[in-house]
Amino acid sequence: MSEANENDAAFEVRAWLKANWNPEQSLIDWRTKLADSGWGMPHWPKQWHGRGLPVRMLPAINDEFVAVGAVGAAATGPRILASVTLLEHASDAIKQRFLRRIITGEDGWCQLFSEPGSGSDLAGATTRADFDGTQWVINGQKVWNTSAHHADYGLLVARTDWDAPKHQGLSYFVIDMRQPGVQVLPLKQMNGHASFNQVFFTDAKIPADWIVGTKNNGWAVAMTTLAHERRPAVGVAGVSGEGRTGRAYAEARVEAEIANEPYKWYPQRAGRVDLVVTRAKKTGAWNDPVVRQEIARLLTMSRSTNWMARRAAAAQRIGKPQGPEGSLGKLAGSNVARQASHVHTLITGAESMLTGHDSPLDGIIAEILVSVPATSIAGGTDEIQRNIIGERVLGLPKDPRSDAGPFRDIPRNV
Amino acid sequence: MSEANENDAAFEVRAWLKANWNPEQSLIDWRTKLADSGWGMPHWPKQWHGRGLPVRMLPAINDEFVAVGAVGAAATGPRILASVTLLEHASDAIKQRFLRRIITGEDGWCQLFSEPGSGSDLAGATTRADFDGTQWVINGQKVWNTSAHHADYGLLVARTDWDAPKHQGLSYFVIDMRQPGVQVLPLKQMNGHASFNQVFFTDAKIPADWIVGTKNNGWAVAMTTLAHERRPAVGVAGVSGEGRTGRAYAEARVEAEIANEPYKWYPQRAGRVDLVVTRAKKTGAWNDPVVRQEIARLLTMSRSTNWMARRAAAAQRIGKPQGPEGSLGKLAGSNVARQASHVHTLITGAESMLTGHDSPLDGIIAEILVSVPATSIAGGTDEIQRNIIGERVLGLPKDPRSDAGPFRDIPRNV
Amino acid sequence: MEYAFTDEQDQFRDVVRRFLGDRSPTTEVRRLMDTAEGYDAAVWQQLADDLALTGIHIPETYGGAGFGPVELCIAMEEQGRALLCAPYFSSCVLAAGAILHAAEDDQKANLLPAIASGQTRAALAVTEPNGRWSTSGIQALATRTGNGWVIDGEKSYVIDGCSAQQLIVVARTAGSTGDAGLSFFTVDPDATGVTRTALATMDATRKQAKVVFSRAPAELLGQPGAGAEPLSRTLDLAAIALANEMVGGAQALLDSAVAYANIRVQFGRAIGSFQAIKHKCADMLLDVELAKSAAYYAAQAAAEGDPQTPGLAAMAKAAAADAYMRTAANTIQIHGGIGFTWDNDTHLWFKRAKSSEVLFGDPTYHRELMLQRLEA
Amino acid sequence: MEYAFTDEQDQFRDVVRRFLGDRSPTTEVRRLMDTAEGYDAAVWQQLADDLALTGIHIPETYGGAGFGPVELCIAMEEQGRALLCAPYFSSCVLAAGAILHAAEDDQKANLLPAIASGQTRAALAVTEPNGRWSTSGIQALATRTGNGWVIDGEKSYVIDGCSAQQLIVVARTAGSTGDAGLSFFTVDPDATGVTRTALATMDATRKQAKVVFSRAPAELLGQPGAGAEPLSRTLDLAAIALANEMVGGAQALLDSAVAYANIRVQFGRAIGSFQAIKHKCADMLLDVELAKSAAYYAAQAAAEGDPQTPGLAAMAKAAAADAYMRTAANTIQIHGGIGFTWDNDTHLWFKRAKSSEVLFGDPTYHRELMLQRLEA
Repeated sequence: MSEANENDAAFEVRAWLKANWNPEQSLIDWRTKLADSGWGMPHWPKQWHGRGLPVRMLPAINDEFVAVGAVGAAATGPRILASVTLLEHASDAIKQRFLRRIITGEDGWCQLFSEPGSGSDLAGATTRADFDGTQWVINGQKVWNTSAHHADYGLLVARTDWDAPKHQGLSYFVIDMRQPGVQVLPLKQMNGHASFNQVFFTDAKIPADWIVGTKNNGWAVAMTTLAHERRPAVGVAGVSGEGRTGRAYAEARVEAEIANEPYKWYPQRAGRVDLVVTRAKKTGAWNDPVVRQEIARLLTMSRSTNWMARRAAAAQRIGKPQGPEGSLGKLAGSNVARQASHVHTLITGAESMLTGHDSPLDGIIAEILVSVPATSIAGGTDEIQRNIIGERVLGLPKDPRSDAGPFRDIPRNV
Repeated sequence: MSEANENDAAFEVRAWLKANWNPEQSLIDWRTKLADSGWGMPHWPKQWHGRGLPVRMLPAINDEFVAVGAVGAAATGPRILASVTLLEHASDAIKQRFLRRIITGEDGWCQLFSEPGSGSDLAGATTRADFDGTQWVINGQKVWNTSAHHADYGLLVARTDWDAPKHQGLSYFVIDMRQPGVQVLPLKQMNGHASFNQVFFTDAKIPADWIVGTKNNGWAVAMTTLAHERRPAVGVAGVSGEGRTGRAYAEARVEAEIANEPYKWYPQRAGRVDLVVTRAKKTGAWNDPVVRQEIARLLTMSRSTNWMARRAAAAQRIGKPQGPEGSLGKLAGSNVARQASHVHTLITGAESMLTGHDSPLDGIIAEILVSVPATSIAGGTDEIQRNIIGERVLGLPKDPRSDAGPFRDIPRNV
Repeated sequence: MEYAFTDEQDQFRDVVRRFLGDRSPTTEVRRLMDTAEGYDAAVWQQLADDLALTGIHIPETYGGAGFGPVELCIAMEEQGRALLCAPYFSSCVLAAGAILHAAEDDQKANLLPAIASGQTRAALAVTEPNGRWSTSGIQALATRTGNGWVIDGEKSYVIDGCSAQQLIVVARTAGSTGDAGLSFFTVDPDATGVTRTALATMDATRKQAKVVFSRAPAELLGQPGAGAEPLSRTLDLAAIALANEMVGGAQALLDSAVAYANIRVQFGRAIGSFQAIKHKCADMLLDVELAKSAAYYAAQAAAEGDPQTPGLAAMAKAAAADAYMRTAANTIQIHGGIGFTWDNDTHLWFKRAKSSEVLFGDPTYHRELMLQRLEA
Repeated sequence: MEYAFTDEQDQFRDVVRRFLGDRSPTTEVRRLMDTAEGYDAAVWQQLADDLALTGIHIPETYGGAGFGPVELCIAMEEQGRALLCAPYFSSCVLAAGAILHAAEDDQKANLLPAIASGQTRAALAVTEPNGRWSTSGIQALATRTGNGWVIDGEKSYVIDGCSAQQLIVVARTAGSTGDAGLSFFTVDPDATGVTRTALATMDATRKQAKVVFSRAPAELLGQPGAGAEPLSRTLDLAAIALANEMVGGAQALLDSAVAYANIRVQFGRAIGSFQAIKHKCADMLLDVELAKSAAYYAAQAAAEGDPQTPGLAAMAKAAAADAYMRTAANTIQIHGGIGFTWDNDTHLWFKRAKSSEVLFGDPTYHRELMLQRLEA
């Protein structure tokens, strides 16, 4: 089959791009063409705005986009989580309604999983969805919702059966975020950023058929979303609008700025190992044998963590499946960030007491020091990672459960 | 009451010592006098070879022993654990038979609690005691029994009811160690010492009435023994035989040498912080800023641990009871020992690879390096200490139990 | 050496704790940290008038309560626990300490009563923008003029430097280096030649300033050129006081972590029943108890005039700084995501911990100092 | 850079692992560690004849198998895992490495085939009783005589020094210091002027000797005075090989800890179900995986001739040493009391870990080295 050949696909898309790409069109016009042609998400099924091509062809196709300077589809970040979940689990009616507008970027999405009372224990969600005969009525609260303030629709996990065991009473919905029963408030963090939201539901409504998968099977659907959250995004990214002239580029820049805003402090959260040697040489700490030991420890941890990830990736390339070993990298990242924060303090000395413009690198150093604590919490705490590693990688027995039986009877936060 | 006055007691014992102490008598003769007069264990009841004096008077009485150079009673180490337990829980017949010979030193004792299958979980003992109509028949194995190879009698915890919950099916016995059904084998450690024993019971016999406390109430009795194990010994120690001339001294020296043999490596196990500065100056590591940081860390930990113990002692003196805070000191001691071992390695360098006469200080350094791992295990692992601190000091909830119900049905080591 | 507090000291602690529990809840801390001056004048006056805290360790001759370092450190520990926003450390510990150690008797009589009564809030300016904590970092120049002295140079990290009514400044005579040529001075912050700028501090509960001196008129405090020894003693007392403040803060964090571990339920159990959390709390308690032991011991040594005090001060500072930072990080971790939010109080202590970690030199600096001093 | 082993390398590892599982169970380790020579001649011959391990990285021209550092390190990792008692590291890594790096071609042709075939067991003598790992510690003197050279001095920590049939010695010419004036020599250990004494080693599975040279006849290896550079390269390869041996040992310990945590029951549960143990095991796995990553990367770098190899060697050695020691201590801890007994095998690896930690310099030394080298 010719479709399975990278060269053919590249040839075909090259011709199509030549005919259709033009930086002076509007982003929405361009992405409408992407959706119509299937070149925006070529690995999606043909009936859902794709071309049914294998994932391995995407790099070759992307190369062609880059070669002509074309922008990719809008399916990045929360939108990609929505699309993979809907593609796998949603009804045709839902797919019909939403998938195309994900590619074009007309709709923004967010994820509504975590709750104040269920962080590590996601399946302990207590936001309720009650069917009133014609539609679902939602009450409860979600938290840590990136981009919820820009979202048109949300991926919601809510409880539909309180007598079932906790994983078996959840359902997965698409919810319209632009309605009176949904209130989105920013959640400010200790580093001053407010990159997450809290979302409150007060008799919010969901149409009867906006359920994804079947009733009470929401945990399995959520697993699909979460698996993709931990995986690098797959798609045709094309080029960014950065440093380019043309209407589509300008619009892409605006889009990216909004999308990236919540993630601005993420490099600081990871510890900014890249700054350490330069900073140490600048402050003179580079000549302190005690600080040098700590820098050497940090570089060893950081590089080894990188190499460990490459070992895992190389093992996958030769056929071994990706497993819960990702938790090792996550845990290593926490250790690296903590040590980096320590080293930055040693290097920076008295200036570690300052913040904002008074702090070195226009506040970057201060931001590292007050952001690193999030590394070992966000996306699954270190403690949860150690459970996963102990149980799923090393095969150690589980803790005895205290949350079996009907959800109604399980102790939970009030 | 005149007995409650330190000065009177001191006056009285001074006169008695003047009349009775003489270093040229045999140790057994002297201790017979101590038992007869009650001055060997003056805080024991009058009917049990004591004088019924309050414990607070012991230091003043001991001063008088020291002043004339008199040796104290034999009730030290395992013997003191035996005596306090028997005094509190045993029948008069048992007290009659054993207490006096504990003072005189005619009988040696050992403790028989831990088993290969129950270390941290002492109450999980599976050594069985079955009553055959006339006597108890013992089968099973104990381990970590200091001085068992010199003991005439043992303090044994064995299971007498397999259908009761695990703490409620244990009984506490005195067992004659000199019988065919008892086999004592040394247990060699990784540091080359063999300061513990394994004890095997094969149809060993215990008279019907050598039970201490009531049947199936052995756990409570064992708690008495364990509480005293963790507490500094109380008594009239008198002087050691070291560097003195006379028959009683010579015999005391032999006695002490046998008694202390298993403990020779204990200072090394604790890390020998006392050697660090001298050694560092000797090897030149004292001038290495990196090593200096580690030495400073060690001294800080070590001194703070000492001060913490003194704070606890001072709090007790002004009336607060001793609590599970002892676990803090135990845990701190593990950290100190580990850091000390690390520092000794840094200081010692290549010679850390050597042992015996080739190792510095005639093998002391090597013995530190291979003994320190025992610190965080012996007498309750670090993990157990953290449980105690978390639950009993900080008031955190217990782990859900997996060992409730009849002992017979609880999973255990095979 | 005393290892237990006396009944009187325990009662004093109770009084201070109750007062601060009442007057310095975190709602107040949050309110004050957003103000420029960073303290509440009414609470300050009560600290002085009702509790006599502001002069607790100042001799009665100079208007103080006549207690010693142990009582001062109890006051500091409780302030650290409550995260009190007040110029106590700057004025009563640093500035008053400098005057006590450096000044002549008549100068003490002149300056201390107003500090002891809380009327004057003074600040100590030693460190400079180079951030070096040893005397080698002091470059500000003191020059004798016809009728006194003038100071030229730049000080930084001056705690409560903007709100202080009086500055105590350490400067050196031209050509001197290291410990030589250092003198203490008093400077009127409103005089010409003095420019104060607030620094943006990570810990908003403790204000700092940069102060630039340009031929600023100054009055000599104590003997000219003899400043090194009193400076060293002032910093020792400050380190001990700060160590006690830090263990108070660490205890507050530990308490909040344990309380949260007891009520927070995940997987059908209080998270404190999981060993991952329980054992972390146990290690935190040990950490705090050891740091307290070092901090208390150093305070007691200072009270008894123990010659080992300088080494013990360095040890206490290093131990408390490490314990505070670890406790703060662990408290966030135990709280999970909520612990990283602005509305949760943990970060207020976290930032104080981070700031205190490096103030007067980080634990590495103090460990080296400790070894040099204990050896001597 | 390759991050995955090839199928051939995986198969090679399997073969070595099976062989060692069969020939080096701990009963054999315990038997051999009590012997003076510390190895089994039959197993040694099989290593050479059946597995070609002894010359795995020696070029085919010189009688070896012609593979490189990656395969050598696989062999080392598996030996570390099995704690094989054999003069492999001393003869095949250290001595052969020295000859490969220092000798002239004709000398290589003369010396290497016998090492590659396992016939000659050679040992490398560099370090002296002063225990200094850098070239400044080398004091042994090489003096040119009428018909060759003689060596005077004392070497220590010579691995398998007593059982070796050939000594490779590094000595310096009179008056030289540091890296200058160093040369390699071969010395017949049975020659007059050579006295060997076994050292009492904590790790009885790896023998060491002190060797005293008193006008001992020696043959120059390579160019006189040019020894520093080949010595440095020899020690880099040794550090990488040792790092791989260490991660093999650490993995063996981790496996035994996890197995024990799975079967040991306390309080009615396998102890591995307690987070205190489970999380410790998770941290151990991470530790071992990171150390492996550094060790494998360094081996690959050496194989590819990466100029960063010296820095990577130092990093790998430091990382593996720390991970090995921590893993060993934790494995004892997880086993509880039984883990501290002689009959339990854990201490065999613990002692190898302790010995390897300081061999060629402790992690502190290697971290500093790493920074100097990566910077350059």
